[in-house]
Amino acid sequence: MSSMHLYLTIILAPLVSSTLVGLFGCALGKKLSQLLCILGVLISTVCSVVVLNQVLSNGLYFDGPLYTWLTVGNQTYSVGVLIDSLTATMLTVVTSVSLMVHIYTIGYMAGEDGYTRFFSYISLFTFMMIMLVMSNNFIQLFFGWEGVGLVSYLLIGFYFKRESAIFANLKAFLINRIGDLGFLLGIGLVLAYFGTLNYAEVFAKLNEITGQTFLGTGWSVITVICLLLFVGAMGKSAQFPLHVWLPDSMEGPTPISALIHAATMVTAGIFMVARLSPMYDLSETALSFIAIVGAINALFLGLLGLIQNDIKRVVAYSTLSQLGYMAVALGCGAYSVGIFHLMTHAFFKALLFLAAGSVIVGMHHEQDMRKMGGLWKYMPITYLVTIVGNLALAGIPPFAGFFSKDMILEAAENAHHHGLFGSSFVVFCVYAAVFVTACYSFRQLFMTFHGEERFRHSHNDHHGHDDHGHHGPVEPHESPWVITVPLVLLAIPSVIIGWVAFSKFVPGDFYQNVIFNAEFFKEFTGEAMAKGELSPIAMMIHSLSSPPVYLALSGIIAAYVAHKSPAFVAAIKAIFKPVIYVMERKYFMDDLFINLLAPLGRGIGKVLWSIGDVLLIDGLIVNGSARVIGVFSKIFRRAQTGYVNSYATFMVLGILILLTFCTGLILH
Amino acid sequence: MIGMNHYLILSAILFAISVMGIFLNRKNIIVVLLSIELMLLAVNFNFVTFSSFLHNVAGQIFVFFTLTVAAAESAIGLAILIILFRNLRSINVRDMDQLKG
Amino acid sequence: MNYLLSLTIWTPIIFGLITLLINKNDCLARYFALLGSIIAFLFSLIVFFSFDSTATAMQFQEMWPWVGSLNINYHLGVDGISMPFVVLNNFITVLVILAGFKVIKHKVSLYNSMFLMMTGFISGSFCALDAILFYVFFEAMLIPMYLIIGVWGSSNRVYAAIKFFLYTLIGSLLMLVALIYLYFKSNGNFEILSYYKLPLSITAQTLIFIAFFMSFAVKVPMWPLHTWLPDAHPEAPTGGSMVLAAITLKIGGYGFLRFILPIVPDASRELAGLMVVLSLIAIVYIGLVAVVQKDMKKLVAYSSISHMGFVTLGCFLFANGTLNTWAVEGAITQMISHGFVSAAMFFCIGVMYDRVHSRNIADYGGVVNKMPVFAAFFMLFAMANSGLPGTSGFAGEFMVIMGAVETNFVAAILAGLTLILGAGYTLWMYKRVVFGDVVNSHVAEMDDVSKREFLILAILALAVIVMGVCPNIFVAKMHASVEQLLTQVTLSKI
Amino acid sequence: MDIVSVLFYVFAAILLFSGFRVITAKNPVHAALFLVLAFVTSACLWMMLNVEFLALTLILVYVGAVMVLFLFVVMMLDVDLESLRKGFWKNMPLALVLGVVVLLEMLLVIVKNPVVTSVANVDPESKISNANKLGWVLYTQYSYPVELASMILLLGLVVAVALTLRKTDKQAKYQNIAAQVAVDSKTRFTMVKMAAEVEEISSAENKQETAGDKQ
Repeated sequence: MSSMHLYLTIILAPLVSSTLVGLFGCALGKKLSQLLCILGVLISTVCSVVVLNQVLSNGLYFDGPLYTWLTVGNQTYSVGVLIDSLTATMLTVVTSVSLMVHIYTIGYMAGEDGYTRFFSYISLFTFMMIMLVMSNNFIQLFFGWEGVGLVSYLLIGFYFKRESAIFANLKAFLINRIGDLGFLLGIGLVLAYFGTLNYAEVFAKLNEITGQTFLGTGWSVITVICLLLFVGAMGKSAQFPLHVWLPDSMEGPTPISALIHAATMVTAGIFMVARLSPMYDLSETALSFIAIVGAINALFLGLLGLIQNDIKRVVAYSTLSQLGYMAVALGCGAYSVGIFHLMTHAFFKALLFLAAGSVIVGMHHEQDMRKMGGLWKYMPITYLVTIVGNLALAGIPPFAGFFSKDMILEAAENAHHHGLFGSSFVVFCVYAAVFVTACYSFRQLFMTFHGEERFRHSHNDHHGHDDHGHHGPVEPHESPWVITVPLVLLAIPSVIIGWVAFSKFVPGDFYQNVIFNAEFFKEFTGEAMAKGELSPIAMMIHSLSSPPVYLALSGIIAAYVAHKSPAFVAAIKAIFKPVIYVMERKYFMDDLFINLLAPLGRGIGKVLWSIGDVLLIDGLIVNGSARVIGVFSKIFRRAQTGYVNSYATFMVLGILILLTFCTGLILH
Repeated sequence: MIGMNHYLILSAILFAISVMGIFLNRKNIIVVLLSIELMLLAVNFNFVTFSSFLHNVAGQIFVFFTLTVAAAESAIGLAILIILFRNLRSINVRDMDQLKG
Repeated sequence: MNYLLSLTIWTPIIFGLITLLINKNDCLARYFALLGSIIAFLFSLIVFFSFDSTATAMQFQEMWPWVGSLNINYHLGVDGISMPFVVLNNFITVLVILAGFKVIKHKVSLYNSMFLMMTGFISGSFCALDAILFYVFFEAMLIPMYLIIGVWGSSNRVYAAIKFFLYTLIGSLLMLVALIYLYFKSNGNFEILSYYKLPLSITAQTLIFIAFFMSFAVKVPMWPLHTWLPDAHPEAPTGGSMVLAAITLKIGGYGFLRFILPIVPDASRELAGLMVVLSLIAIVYIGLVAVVQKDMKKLVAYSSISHMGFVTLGCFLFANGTLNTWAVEGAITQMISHGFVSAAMFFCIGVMYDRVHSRNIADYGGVVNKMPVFAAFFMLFAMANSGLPGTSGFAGEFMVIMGAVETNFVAAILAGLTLILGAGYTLWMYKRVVFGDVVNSHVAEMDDVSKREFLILAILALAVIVMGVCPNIFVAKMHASVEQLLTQVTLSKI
Repeated sequence: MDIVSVLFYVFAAILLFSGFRVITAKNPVHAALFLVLAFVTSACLWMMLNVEFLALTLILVYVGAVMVLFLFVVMMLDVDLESLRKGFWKNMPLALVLGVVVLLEMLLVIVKNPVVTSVANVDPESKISNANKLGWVLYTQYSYPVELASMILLLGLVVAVALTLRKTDKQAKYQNIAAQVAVDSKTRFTMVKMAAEVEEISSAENKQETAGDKQ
């Protein structure tokens, strides 16, 4: 069973290194602990690459239990491993990005305290993500799901001294928990109706359950399950109503933003939907719901990216919008395209985050773009790499982003032809979002790297909360090799991955028995394949005649114009005054949670406690009965007059009453 | 002819008088003790009446026991009375309420 | 006829009595008590490992006539439902006595002997198969607890001790009435198992149900009868809170499974709706109340009420006449896991209390800067308390929610709210206490956990993780008995 | 109306009158004496019922012992009478009502079920006297109760003495015989050295003084 040992090493390597570093971090010292963690992740990366080429070459498929977690009644529920094409891709993406981040952290977190703690957290995260990806049943998926939530809670709150950080991590955890509630109920329904939690068995029983309706409400069971599971995905992948925690999670150090909030954790929801594609295929309503939510995400949250001034928040909002794109892909039945975009996005978004990180390091932890400018002279490599990242993000042809994003546009249009409910709205949002993405990504580029060096005259006004209190004008410098090498390494796939992986993902033969694209998408790809359009070069040529590329280019030009003439920007701001205000308040979503739901919960709690517990039960019934007994005893006390004759009279009265009672009896 | 009822009525009246006695003399313990003695006499009277009319000597035996009890009770009652008087200089019931609740 | 159960019950009591005598030398008393508790724990381990999980009948049975005339006999026996609690009970006592080492200064021998005796009584009530024997142990258990809260408690301890004592006593008197009624109905025997087959009319069953309910609902504690717990916990010393939360609450849950469900199945089916509503109130209402608490121990006390709400929910999820296996096994697992988690939470609060002598959250802040190791442990237990998978807290709640989804979806949604509420109040308390900058001078002087405290925390952490990663150790042992209980509950007894 | 019923009514009247006077007498001594009268008349009535042994015991025990005790106590304690009589008539109505109620009930019972109407005198021919019958039964069937009765009497005796005896009474003259007997020679006689209190007077005065003594 050599393969089982291989899979075990993938899983256990990061866990072992994280526990070792976690427990004995200070003893091991910085050098040894970082080495240990990187070694752990390196091993699992190498193994997952081995697994990937095994899957590529001879179509490896493995589904087996490791140990029994629980036996209820006569069924056993075990922790298991499922290896197939989807797991292999996800594994390579997760482990490689995590490796890059591990190397990057050496440079980024050089001076920080809690260095070893940070490394153990990232390896623990990698372990959790691997468990999530490799699971073959719902319980283990949920274990990985919450485990990833836990580590993101730990990492966001890494600078536990900062009040905003510990607020952000609690917020992130609770909102994830709201999503997990839906997820858990979904799992419950799967167990209730399918009787098992193992993917293979669930998929086998699918056709029996399709007909059933959900206890008298008339919706089909499958739709309810898919929607509930997607609620979990909304919490984890920051879809529309539950997205508020992602921008605040930028409080954590930049490496984790790259690792967790760009490449891996947020994509867990998308992975879950792709993994359960056979189930999702059966319910049209669920798919349209996902598509609509994705579209809202893509356009409206993308718009917010335009008005951000913090370099990391711009990238955060772009993640939100790209997640919307992936959701749209899933909603239009093109699961493999969704995963394709997930992979390309993982690389270039991690690249953008790490580049932003290196800028922050270069500017001595200055995150506000208004205090940057003209940095291309000081940080050439970061500059070049950011351009590559932004071009990929905007979806300009040769780069990776173009292929996956363009396919999503095609899928959306195809869904529109197919008549998916609400697909016209989806198509509009997706196209508009292309323009918005290009616009904010290049606005960020111009504000940080071009224009006059605003950081020169920034030392007179007091800075924001920079905890290092630097002296005199900051002198930007290029980051050390430890930071720039991962950047370059990530830039390469952002360029070429589109070409290489296109043939694997789009026609879907790589995933034929794992991801079941919707029928109407399969016909579409079938025709396109027949017409020979489905090759990278063909796509490029076709794109020259289709709107998305030009939308992207116009976005770039708009950003350039806005950069060049602030007056133009001021004019637009004046016109759209109310819209800008609404966007500033993030569509009041933050307020909904912070100023409405939380105080509501606390208020109800206070009322219930003060009236319910203290006043009613404790005051009235418990102490009340004690007081009543007190009152009665006071009355009876007076009967003890102390006079002998009053006692005598009471005795005689007693005799009389007894006497009358007996005579009454006798007389009857 | 003097029937049993006559005797019973007589003892009933005696008993009633002694009950009145207890209620009347609320303050004077001695009279209360006396009316208790009277009450016991009434009871003995009943015993004797029944025993003689029903030719069953058990009633009379019981009279013995009530006698002994009455004697012991009055002895102890008076002893208590004396101590009370010695300590409180008066046997007025109103002064003896130290056991008030 | 082996004497294993009697040994498990009586060794702690005897050791307790002997510790009473060693009141001169505190150190000797402590180590002697620790020795006693370890021996008792070894016995219970023997019970655990030599327990045959396939047999449905009672194991390790012992029968001696106790009161011949009334046909009351000293009848002990253990099955899948009660055996885990005996082990949990002895395990927690070892930790509690270890926890009280440096902390308790005056009357050390009395303190330790109280705990040992209490363990004996609690194991006794779990193993008792004779109604009166159960009742005697059930009442005897109150006295040590009353003394522990009353003597070593903090400011308002007398009120809390009396309230605790009266609450449970009044409840259990009704139970005695029911037991005696059953004694006469089954013409003269106190065997609990014989009551399982005793035919009872529906009105009799309802009355017996109410009688048992009053006594066990106070113990669980269920919603309207719960106000003694948030008063008892802040006043009890650390060890007292640990035992109170970890074990005494389980007698209530155990009572439901041993007495109410099998003896009065028809009444349970009728009143199942009410019980589900009460437990849902306990989960949601108490969860919300826990959010606003200012005193840490009160908060954890309310959280344990909310967790125990799951137990009662699990016991009363009927689907067309039959109980749900997931839910019942979930209830028992929840009880065991709550034993570990709540003991750990109370110990953590105790550790902080020993250093700063204050229980309310406002006096703390930035503990992590001074006590990083402690903060890590406290994080693990806070996560277990909010039901994170991989920790024991998750297993119980997960199974009950799975059961609830199958039987009554609305109950599942409301019960599921605990995911949010549980995480809400625990982590909010954790944030205010542990994260952030050092708030005041007291927190600045806090030094990290000592070796002894580290040992206890490590053992509890191990227990929580092992039960989270592989709950099957306990769940596999209880299958047969739960199966039998379910078949027992389905058949009507009118 | 033969002689028996006449006697009965006379005695009954005296008995009731004396009973009434017992509770209404101003002076407790009068009350006691009236009670003596009541006892005597009831003894006579019992004689009519042929229960002569008990009648005599009644007189001996009650009149002889108990009433003497009462009189002794009443006369010894100088009790201020009028304070005790203050509220006498105030609660007369209540007492009357209660008395009447008790009376009615008993009469109801008696009238309701007449048991034996005629006085079956003790059949003249039975030779055994009342005392003989009593004695016969007393020490056979009822021996235990008699023991008990004696215990009660002993109790009464002990308690009365214990309550009223005051050990600390200074005036109580009593001798501690044991202490007197347990004496030995050494402790009987002790020499006590005393320093002369008067200073040395000249020898002349001594001689003149001793001469004076001799006359």
